[in-house]
Amino acid sequence: MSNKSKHQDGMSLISKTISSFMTALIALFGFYIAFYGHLTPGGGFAGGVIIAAAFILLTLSHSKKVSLKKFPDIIASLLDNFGALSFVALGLLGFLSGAFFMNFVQKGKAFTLLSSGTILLANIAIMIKVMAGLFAIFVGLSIFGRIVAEGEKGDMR
Amino acid sequence: MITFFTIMLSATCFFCLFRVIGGPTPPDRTVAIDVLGIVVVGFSAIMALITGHDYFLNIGISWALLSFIGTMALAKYLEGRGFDE
Amino acid sequence: MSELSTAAAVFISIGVAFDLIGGLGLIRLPDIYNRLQAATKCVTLGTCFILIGVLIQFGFTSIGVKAILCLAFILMTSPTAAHAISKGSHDFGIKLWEGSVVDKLAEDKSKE
Amino acid sequence: MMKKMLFHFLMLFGVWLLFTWTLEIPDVIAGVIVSLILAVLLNSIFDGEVTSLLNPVKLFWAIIYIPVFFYHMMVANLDVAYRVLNPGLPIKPGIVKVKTKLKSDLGKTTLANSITLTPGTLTVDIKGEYLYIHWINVLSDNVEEATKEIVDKFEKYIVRFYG
Repeated sequence: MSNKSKHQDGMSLISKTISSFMTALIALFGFYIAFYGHLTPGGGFAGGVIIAAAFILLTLSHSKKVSLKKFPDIIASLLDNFGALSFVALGLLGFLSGAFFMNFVQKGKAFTLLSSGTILLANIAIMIKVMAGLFAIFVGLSIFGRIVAEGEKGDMR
Repeated sequence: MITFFTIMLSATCFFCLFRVIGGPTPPDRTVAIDVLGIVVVGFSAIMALITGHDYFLNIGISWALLSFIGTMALAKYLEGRGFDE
Repeated sequence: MSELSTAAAVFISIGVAFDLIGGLGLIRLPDIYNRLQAATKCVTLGTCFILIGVLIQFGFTSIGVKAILCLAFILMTSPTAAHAISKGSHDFGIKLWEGSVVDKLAEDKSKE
Repeated sequence: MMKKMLFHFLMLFGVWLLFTWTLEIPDVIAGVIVSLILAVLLNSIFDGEVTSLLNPVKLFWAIIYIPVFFYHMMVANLDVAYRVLNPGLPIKPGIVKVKTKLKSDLGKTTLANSITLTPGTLTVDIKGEYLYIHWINVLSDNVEEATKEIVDKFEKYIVRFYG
């Protein structure tokens, strides 16, 4: 790690330029997969994984400085809890129509976005949870791996 | 006709797997994995052709994007640097 | 499945043939950089041809439009991935094949 | 700044419409919300130079570039296929250095990716205005001659839309 200062942050210019386009497109595709989970294969988990992968690409190609400015780890941990809580709240709201996780929203026209009642909301809650959780896991593992390798202590950022 | 396409693509996949198993160095394996990712997109296009459902191309798009991210991660590992710097 | 039109069949056959040639190149060529040459170029073009065949078969329906998007993503990502692997393997210390003529990058690296 | 964000938003929204391929009101509203979030969040890393394509003359040259590029790509693949299928394996590889006149990041990236997808050439590294290119059949290791052989046929088009 002695020649660390010689390196620029992140990967080469080409990777940076292309991933600055691709990050937004990949995240958009993840939202598409999560929102249409009731019509096509996929759903909240797969969409959340793809959105987290977009931010992982940003971390790889630029550096942790850039991606943690866009998606701070504090926000990630808050969103993680928020996703889990909103999923449980959705289940409890099912008691409005009789049972745990019962549908309480009007069903719309078939084969459109709003045709699934609470499934869409549940997918969004799972998406938020998985997205924040996976990104936090990636950042955490990359930090801990380096601490063990170098014997660094204290500086968690 | 479809059978012919499928056999040819399977042969390509086997060539890639040969390189994944027998590649002498880590970069060889990385190349083979990257190529395998693109061939799978071709497979999902063939599946969309057979069934006429559009969600097979969703699978293809997500496979292409995630295999790109995986390749970038492996390339950064080959450069000998941490994933987050 | 509806009947496969002739133009789509021709395009897909060309694409599949290019894929196979790419796979053969991956086996036959001697070192990592040459393999990247054969593999990324031939397989990318082959998959593009398959997707164009799908577009011709279905026209501008939801399948055809997704084929166009897939094509655009592949054309953007695949050369970038190839570049990243080749830079990574040069940094990893993989030497060129012994029949190679010149390596300006290694010369410039050793000068620094 | 606003122009860049608007361009980013419209690009994402267009891709969303292509993904869903429907014009139902809830789907379109969801698309607007998602694209707005992503455009505002990721605006600062987005390369603002793409907005030069809003100029019709530059857009015209960018569209002209696509068939040129596909022609070179086809030639490249037939060339590589010939080399792979020939039992004698007629290759003479090496890494050469070429120089580009392009200044912008996006122009350099377009050039490098075009080079990677065409005749027996692969961009290995990029440092300032020099590109290091792995060439499957080295004709000359001189910087000027290699530049003339590899770069010029793309550069004269790219310089007109990305400077």
